[in-house]
Amino acid sequence: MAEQHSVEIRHLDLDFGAVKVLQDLNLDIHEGEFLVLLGSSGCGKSTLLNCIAGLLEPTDGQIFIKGRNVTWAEPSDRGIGMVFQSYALYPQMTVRGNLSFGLKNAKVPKAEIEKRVNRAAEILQIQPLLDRKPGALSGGQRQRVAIGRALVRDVDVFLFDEPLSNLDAKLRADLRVELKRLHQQLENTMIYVTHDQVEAMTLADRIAIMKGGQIMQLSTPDEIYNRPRNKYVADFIGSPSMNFLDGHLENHVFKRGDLVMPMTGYEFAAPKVADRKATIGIRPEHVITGELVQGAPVKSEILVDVVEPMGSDTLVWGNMGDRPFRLRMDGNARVKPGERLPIGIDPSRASLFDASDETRL
Amino acid sequence: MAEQHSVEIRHLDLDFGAVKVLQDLNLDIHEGEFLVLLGSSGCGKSTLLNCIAGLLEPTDGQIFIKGRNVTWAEPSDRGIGMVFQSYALYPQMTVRGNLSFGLKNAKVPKAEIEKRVNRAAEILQIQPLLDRKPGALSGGQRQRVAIGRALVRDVDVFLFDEPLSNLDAKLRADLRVELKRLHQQLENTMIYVTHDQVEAMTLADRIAIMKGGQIMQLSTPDEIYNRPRNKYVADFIGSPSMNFLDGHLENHVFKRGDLVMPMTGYEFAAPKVADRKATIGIRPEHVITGELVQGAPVKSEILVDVVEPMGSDTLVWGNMGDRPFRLRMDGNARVKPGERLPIGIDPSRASLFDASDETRL
Amino acid sequence: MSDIGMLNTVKAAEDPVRRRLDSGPRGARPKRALSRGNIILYGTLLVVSLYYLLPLYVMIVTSLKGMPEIRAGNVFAPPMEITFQPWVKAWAEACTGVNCEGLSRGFWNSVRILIPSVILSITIACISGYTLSKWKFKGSDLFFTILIVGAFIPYQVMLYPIVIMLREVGNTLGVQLFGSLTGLVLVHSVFGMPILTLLFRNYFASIPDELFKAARVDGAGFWGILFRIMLPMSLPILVVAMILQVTGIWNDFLFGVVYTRADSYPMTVQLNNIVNSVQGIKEYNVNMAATLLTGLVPLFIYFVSGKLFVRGIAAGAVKG
Amino acid sequence: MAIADTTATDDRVADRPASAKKPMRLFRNLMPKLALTPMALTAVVVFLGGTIWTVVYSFTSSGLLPRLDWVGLEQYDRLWSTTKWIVSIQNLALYGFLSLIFTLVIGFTLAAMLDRKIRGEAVFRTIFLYPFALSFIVTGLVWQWILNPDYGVQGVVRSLGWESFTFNPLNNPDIVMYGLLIAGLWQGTGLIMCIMLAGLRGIDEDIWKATRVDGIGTVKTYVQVIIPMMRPVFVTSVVLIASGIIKLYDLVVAQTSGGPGISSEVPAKYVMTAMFGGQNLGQGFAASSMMLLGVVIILVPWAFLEFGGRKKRV
Amino acid sequence: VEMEVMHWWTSGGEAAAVAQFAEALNNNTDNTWLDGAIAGGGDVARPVMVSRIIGGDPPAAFQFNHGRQAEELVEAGLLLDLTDVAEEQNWAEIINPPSLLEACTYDGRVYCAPVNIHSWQWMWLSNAAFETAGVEVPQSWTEFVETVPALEEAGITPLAMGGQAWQQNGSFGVMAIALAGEEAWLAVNRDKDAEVARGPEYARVFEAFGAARDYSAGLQVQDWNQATNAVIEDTAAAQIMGDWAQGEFALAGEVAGEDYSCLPGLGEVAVLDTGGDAFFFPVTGDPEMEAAQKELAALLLSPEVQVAFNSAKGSLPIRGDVDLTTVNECTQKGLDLLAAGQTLPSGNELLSPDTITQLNDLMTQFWNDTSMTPADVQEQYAQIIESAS
Ligand SMILES: Nc1ncnc2c1ncn2[C@@H]1O[C@H](COP(=O)(O)OP(=O)(O)OP(=O)(O)O)[C@@H](O)[C@H]1O
Ligand SMILES: Nc1ncnc2c1ncn2[C@@H]1O[C@H](COP(=O)(O)OP(=O)(O)OP(=O)(O)O)[C@@H](O)[C@H]1O
Ligand SMILES: [Mg+2]
Ligand SMILES: [Mg+2]
Repeated sequence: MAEQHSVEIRHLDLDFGAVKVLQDLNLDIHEGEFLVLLGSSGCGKSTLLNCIAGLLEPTDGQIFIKGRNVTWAEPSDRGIGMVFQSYALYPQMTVRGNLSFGLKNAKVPKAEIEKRVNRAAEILQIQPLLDRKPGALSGGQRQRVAIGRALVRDVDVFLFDEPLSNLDAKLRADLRVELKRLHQQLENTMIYVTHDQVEAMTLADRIAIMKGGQIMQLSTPDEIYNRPRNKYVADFIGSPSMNFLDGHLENHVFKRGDLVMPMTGYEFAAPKVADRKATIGIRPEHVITGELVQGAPVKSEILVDVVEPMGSDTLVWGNMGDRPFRLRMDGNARVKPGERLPIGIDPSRASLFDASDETRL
Repeated sequence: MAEQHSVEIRHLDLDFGAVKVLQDLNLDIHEGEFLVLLGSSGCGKSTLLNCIAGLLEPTDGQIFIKGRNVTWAEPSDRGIGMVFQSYALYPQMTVRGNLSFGLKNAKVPKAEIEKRVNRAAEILQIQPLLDRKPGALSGGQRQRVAIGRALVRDVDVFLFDEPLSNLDAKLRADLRVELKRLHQQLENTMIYVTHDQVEAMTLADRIAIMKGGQIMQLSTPDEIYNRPRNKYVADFIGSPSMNFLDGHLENHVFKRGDLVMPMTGYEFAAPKVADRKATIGIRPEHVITGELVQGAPVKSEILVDVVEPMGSDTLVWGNMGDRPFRLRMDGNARVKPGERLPIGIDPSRASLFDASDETRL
Repeated sequence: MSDIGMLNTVKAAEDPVRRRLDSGPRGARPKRALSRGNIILYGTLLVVSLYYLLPLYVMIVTSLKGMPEIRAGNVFAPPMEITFQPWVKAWAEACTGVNCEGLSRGFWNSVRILIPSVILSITIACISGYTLSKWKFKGSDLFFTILIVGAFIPYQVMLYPIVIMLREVGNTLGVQLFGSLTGLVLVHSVFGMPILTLLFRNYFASIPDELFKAARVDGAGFWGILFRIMLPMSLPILVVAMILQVTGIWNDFLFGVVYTRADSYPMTVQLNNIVNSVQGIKEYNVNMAATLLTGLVPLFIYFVSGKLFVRGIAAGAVKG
Repeated sequence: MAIADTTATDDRVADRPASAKKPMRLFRNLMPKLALTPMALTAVVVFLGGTIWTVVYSFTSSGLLPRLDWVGLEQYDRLWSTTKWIVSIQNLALYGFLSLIFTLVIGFTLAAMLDRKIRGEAVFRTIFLYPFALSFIVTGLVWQWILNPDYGVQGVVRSLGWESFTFNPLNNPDIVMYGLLIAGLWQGTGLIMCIMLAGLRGIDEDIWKATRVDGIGTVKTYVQVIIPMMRPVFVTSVVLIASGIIKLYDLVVAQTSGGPGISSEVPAKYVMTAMFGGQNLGQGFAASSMMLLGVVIILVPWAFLEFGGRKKRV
Repeated sequence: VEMEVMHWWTSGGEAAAVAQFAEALNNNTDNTWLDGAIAGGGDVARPVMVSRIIGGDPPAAFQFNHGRQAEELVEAGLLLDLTDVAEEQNWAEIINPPSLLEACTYDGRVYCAPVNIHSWQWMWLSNAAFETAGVEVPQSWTEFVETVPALEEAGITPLAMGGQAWQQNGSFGVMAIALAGEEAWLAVNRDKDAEVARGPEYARVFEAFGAARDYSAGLQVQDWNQATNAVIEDTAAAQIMGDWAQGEFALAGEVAGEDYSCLPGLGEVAVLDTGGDAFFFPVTGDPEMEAAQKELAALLLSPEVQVAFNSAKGSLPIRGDVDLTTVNECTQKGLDLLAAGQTLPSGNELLSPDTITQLNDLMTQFWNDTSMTPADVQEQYAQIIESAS
C-alpha cells in the first residue's frame, strides 16, 4: 500500500435508534482525489459525510484522516472544511467576518488571518465582496464564501454536502465548472455529496454510489457509466435512464421474443457465463438511429409515444413491444408521436445483468 | 385569422407600488396550445400567470378567456385550473377531498362529483391513493393530485407555475413526459411557467421568453433555439450557453482578428445588412470537432481549460484567445485540460447580433 | 491490498476477519454521564427549577397548615398536621360582606364569563388575523398598527372611555351593554385583540399563499377558505390563543368587577375579597388555598397543553 | 417595446369593447372589509378614540367625573412637580430596564439549556412556564410572603443560625424594586423562554455544524452567531415584555401597594390613585397621556418598520 | 325589589355590621339586599362604583365616606335627593353632631344618609406591654414619649404603624389636633392657612411625627389591623388608629381598661373628629326603586338599626337619642365627648380627596425616608395646603 490515503473509513456503523443508517461501510479516498458520494435521497450520504466531519458519532468503526485515527477527534481538529447545502453562512457577519471567524477563534495572529483571508478571496475572486453581508450576495457568491471558509483554514479535506442543489440550473452549471477548476488548482482531497448525477459525472475522479447505507460501486465515472456493477447503479446513472429488457442468455446470446442479440464484443465479467435469465440494459444515447441503423449489429423498431426536442438533442419516449423504451437522438431529428422508428443496438455498449441478483454478467 | 384564441391578454400593466412588474404586455394563446412562459427569476412569470388566474388584479389592461372578458371575474369563474409549485394540496383533506373541493364549492351534485373524481383519478392513475392524505404521498403523486384538482373541474385552460421545480432530476424528467402525454390526451390549453429551459424546450408548442415584465420573443422552441430574436434570448436558451464573440460585420463577412467568417448560408433578417459592429453567437453543440473539422467552413482552435465528461456527452470549457469558449462533444471524446483543440464553425448555424441594440441581424 | 476501497465494501461480508481494526479509538466516543458540562447544565436547571417551584410549594404547604402552625413556623416548613380546612373554607365558607360562600360563588360566574369571552375574542382575532394576512386591502395595515400600539395602553386608562362607550352604544342599540355579561365579553374581546390578532396574523402568514390561491381557484370564498382550509390547519395557534385568553380572562379582576354586577362577580373578585379582607391576622392558609383554587383552571390547561403551546408559539410569534 | 409589440399580436390589437366593467374600488373584496370591521372599529374607536379622549380630558380639571373645563397645561405642571410621579417614572425605568435585560437573558439562557437535547425537557419547560398561568395578584401575594422578613427567606436563614442575615427587600425603600423584580421575573420569564425556544428550534442545523467545524465553543456560538440570528424573536419578545412593563400595576398593588412610602410607585398606579383615590381624573389622564407619549415614541417607528414597510395587496 | 348595595366593609367586624343592615332590610321591607362587597378599601371600590354610575347601571345604594367625595356626583344630578325622607324623619333634629348632616347637604338638599361616626382621634395602648417594661400606662402623648426608652429596653416596639399611606397621614392628623391645638388645626385644614402650617405649632407636630417614625421602626407590617394585632399581642405598646381598631380588640376577646387602654385626642386635647360613612343612592329613574331607596335610607337611620349596626362595627351612632346596649370604657369616653359637643369635622369633610391623596403621599414618603427632616416635610406640607381648594 504505497499510495497515501487521505481518508480511510473502516467498518463504519451508524444507527439512529433502531434505524441502521450506515452498515459496515469501508471507503478509502486517495490524496488529492475528488470523490463524489452519489445516491438517492435518504441513502445515508449526508450521514457519512457528517461522520467524516465528526459531526455525528459512529456507532462502531474507525475513521482515519491522513493516517491519523480521528474517530474521537473534534470536528475542528480533523483538518477538514465543510460546505453545506444552505451554506450556513453567519448572516450577521461580513464576508470577511465569516472567513476569519474560525481563525480568530483558533487564536491565529491578526496578520496571518489577514493574509489567509486575502489569499482565499483572491482564489475565489470575492475580494470586492469582503465587506458585504451574506444577505447581499447572490447564490453563487454565497457558495464561494462558504468554500472560502474552508479554504482559509488550510484543511486537508474538503467536504461538500449538496452545495449546488439550491441554485438554478444555469448557475449550477457555472459553479460546477468553477469547483472543478478550484480542485485542479488546489489539489486537495474533496468529498462531495450530491444526488444529481450530472454533477457526479462531471466532477468526480471517482464516484461512490450509495444505497441503503452501503456503497454499491466505487469507480471512475467512465466505468460507472459504461460498466455499472449492477442493475441499480445502471438504472441510477444516466438520464433518461437505461432501457431494460428481460430475456434469456443462452450461450452468450441474449434472446427476447423476436429480438436475438449475439453478445459479440461484450466484455463479460467472467470468461464463461452460464445460461440463465438475464436483463439487458441499453442506454438511450447508445441506441443507433437514422441512417446508421443499416449497419447496426442488431435491429429493431419502436413505436414513438412522446417526443421531447431539447435543442441540442431530442428525447424520444416510445415502446418496444410492451416495454417502454427511451432514446436520445440528434437535435435535428424530426420524429412524430405514433411513428414507427427503426433502431439499432450495439451489444458491445450494452450491459447485461443476472435477472435474480441483478449483478453484472 | 380564423383560429380561436383561448386566452388573450391586452395591454396588461401591473404595479406593486412603485415597481412596474408587467408593462403593456400583449399575448394571444391558441386553443389547445401548450405555451411556456420562460424567464429568469423575478421577471414576472408568476405575476402574469396570477393575473390570468384572477389572483392578482391588473393595474390596467384586459384579459379574455375564450373570448369572454374576465378581467374582473372571480378565479373560479374563469374556467381555469392552476397547479402550483408546492402543489398547495389541502393537507387536512384526503386526495378525494382535494379533488372534490372545487366541485363541492360549485354545488355540483354528489353523483357527478363522484364520476368526475373517478375519471380524473383514472386518467392520472391515482385511484389507489384516493383515501390517503397528501402527507402520505410522494412528490410525483402529489403533483398528479394537483393536476387532478384542475382536471375534475373541466377547465378550458390549465395554468402551471413551476410544477416540477421541487422535484429531483429523475422524477422531473419522468413527470415532464407524463405532462406532455397528458396534453396530447386532453388537448386543453396549457400555460406553463418555468425557468428551466429544458422543460420549456421539451414541453412547449410555443415559448414566450420574458424579461423585466415584457415578452422578448414568442415562437416555437425550434425557432427560439435556432433563430433567437436577440442576444438575451440567445444567451438564455441553451446549456451551456451560447458563445459570443465580438467583431465587425463587413459586407456580410464577420471579422474578428484572425477569424474571418463569410456568412454564407446564414439567413439574414433583412436582405442587405449594412456594415457595423456585431456579435456572433455559436452554440456549444454546433461547434464542429474531431475529424469533421477538416470539412468545416471556418476553422479555429481553443485552449482547453476544464473538461466535464457527462456520460452521453462531454463539455469542454476553454478559451478562444481571451474569450471563454464552450463546446459540447461526444461522450467518447478524450480531451485533456491544457490541450489545444482544433474546432470548426458553420456560419449557417450561428446567430449574428447588432452590437449596440443586440437584435438579430 | 492495492487501490480498491470498493473491494473492501463489496466483499466485506465474506472477509473472515472483517472486524479486524486498527487499534486506537473506535466507535462512539465514550461519554461520561457526569461530565462537567452535564453537571453544570442539569445543576443549573435544577436550581432554577427550585426558584420556579418554590412559590408553588409554599402555597401548597401553607394551604395545608393550621393558623397556629403558620404563626409558629416559617413558610417553607412542611405541615406537621395536614388540614384541608383552609381549602374547605376558601371554597365554601369564607365571608365577604354578608356572603359566606367562599369562592364557590364566583366559580360559575367565572366560567360563564370565560366561555363566551374566549370564544368571541378568538373568533374576532382569528378572522381579523386571517383578513390581515391573506386579504389585505389598502389601509388594513394601518388599523393593525393602531391596534398593536393599543396593546401598550394600560387597561386602567381605558376604564372610563370604555364605560362611556358601552353606555352610549348600549343606548343607541337599545340594549344593556354596560353591566351585562355581553358588555364584559365585548371588553375582554377588545383587550385580547391586539396580541391575538398579531398571533393569528403571523400564523396565517406562514401558511403558504399558494394554498390560499388554490382554494380561490377552486371557488372557495372568504369564509370557505377560512373554515375549510385555514382553520383545520390552525390547531397549534388556536391552542396558544386559548391558553392566553383563558389565563388572561380567568385572572382578570378589574374588568370583572367594573363591568358586572354583584351577582355575577367572577371568582377573582371573591379571591380579592378573601385575600384583602382582613380579619385579625391574615388567614394565610385560606388565602393560599383560595389562590390555588383560583389558579387551578389555567394551571390545568397549561399542564395539559404545554407541548402544543411551544409549537403554536413557534408558528405564531417567532415569524414576525 | 418594439419587441413586445411584434411578438405579442398581430392585427386586432384594437381593443375589444370591455364588456366587463371595472367594479367600484370600495365594493371590491367587500367581505374582507366587512370581516375586518370589528377589529378596525376596536382599533379606531376604542384604542384611538379612547386615547384621544384621554388626551383631551387631560387638559381639563375633571375630578370624579369627566368635565370639559379647560385648564391648559396645569395638570401637566403639577404632574411633573410631584415627587411621586418622578419616583414612579424612575422606578419604571429601573424596573423596565432590569426586567427587560433579565427576562431576555434568563429566558434565552433557559431556552438554550432546554435546547441542548436534555432529558426531561417537557418537565422543565412546564416548571418554567406555569407561573405565567397565575395572575399578578397571586404572584404578588406569594412573593410578598416568601420575602416576609419573619416567616420567609430571611426568617428561615436566620433560624438556621445566620443571625445577621438580612434579606428584606419589600421593607427597604432602596431595594424594594428588586423585590418586585424577583416576582415579576418569576412570572414572566417562562413565556419568553418558550418564545426563545421556538426561535432556537428554527435555526438551521447547518449553522451549528459550521461552527463546530470552525471550532467555535458553544457559548461563543450562542453569543456571536445564534443570538444575532434571532433578531425577529428578540423583537417579538421585547414587544411582549415592554407592553407588560408599561402596564405594571397589579403586581405592585398586590406586593407592596407602592410602599414602603412611595418607593415602589409606578406610573400606572399613579394614574389609578390620581383618578380614583384623589378623584382627580384630569391628573390621572395627564399621567396616562405621558405614558402613552412614551409608548408612542418608542413604538411607532418600530411598528412602521415592521408592518408598514412591506405592503401587499390582494 | 332587589337592592344591590356596594361597600367595602369586608373585614370581620365590618361584615358583621353590614349583615345587620341586610337583615333589617330583608326583614322589615319587601326589598332584598344584594351584597356588593369589594375588599381593598375605597381605592379599589370607588372606581367600580363610579363606573357603574357613569355607565348607567348604578347600584341601589353605595357607601362613601362623609365628606366631599360625592360632591361631583351630586352636581351632575346622579344622586337621589333624600330631602323628603330627611324632613319626614326629622334628621335635622336627631343627627348629632349636626356637621354630619351638613356634610350630606348640598344647596340645602340632602343627598346621603350618614350611618356611623368614626373618629381618628385615638391612641390604643397595651397594658401588658407597659407592665413588662415596668412603667405606668401613660395618660397622654407626652407621658408616652417618656416611657419609650423603657419600652425599647424591654424589646417592645413603642408605636405600631402599618405601612400604608393613609395610616401615616391619619396618624399625623391626630397628632396635629392633639399637639398643635384645635385652632391651628382648623386654620390649616378649614381655612387652608399655609402660614399656620409653616408656623411653630405645626413645627412641634412634625418633630413629634418624626419621633414617632423612630418609635415604630421595629415593626414592619402593612395593614392597620396587623399593627393592631401587634398591640393585642403586646409586642407593640401603642397604636394611633381610629375607633374601628376597637373591633379588633373585641374580636380578640380583650377588655377595655384591663387588657388595653385608650386615649382620645392622645390624652392632650380631648376632642373627636366626626368622620364616618354615609350611604348614597343613585338616581335610577325607576319609581319602584326610588321608593325602595328611600325606604332603605330611612331604615339605616332608625334607632334599632343604628344600635345593632354600631354595636357590631364598634363605631358611634349618628343619633344622640339611642343607647348602645353594651358599652365599654372606651366607647363610653367617646359617647361622652360626643354628648359634650367636643367634636371637630373630619379631614375628609374639609379637604378634597385630591389634597388628601397628596398628603398621604407626602406623609408616607416622610415616614419611610429617614433622610427627610421634619423641616422638609413641613415646607412641602404647607405648599400642598397652599394649593388646596
Ligand atoms: N437525526 C436522525 N434521526 C433519525 N434518523 C435520521 C436522522 N438523520 C437522518 N436520519 C435517517 O437516516 C437516513 C439517511 O439520512 P441522510 O441525511 O444521510 O440521507 P441523504 O442521503 O443525505 O439524503 P438527502 O439526499 O435527502 O440529503 C434517512 O433515512 C434519514 O431518515
Ligand atoms: N407582492 C409583491 N409585492 C411587491 N413586489 C412583488 C410582489 N410579488 C412579486 N413582486 C416582484 O415582482 C417581480 C416579479 O415577481 P414574480 O413572482 O412574478 O417573478 P417570477 O418570474 O415568477 O420569478 P420566480 O422564477 O422566482 O418565481 C419580482 O421582482 C418580485 O420582486
Ligand atoms: Mg443529505
Ligand atoms: Mg414565480
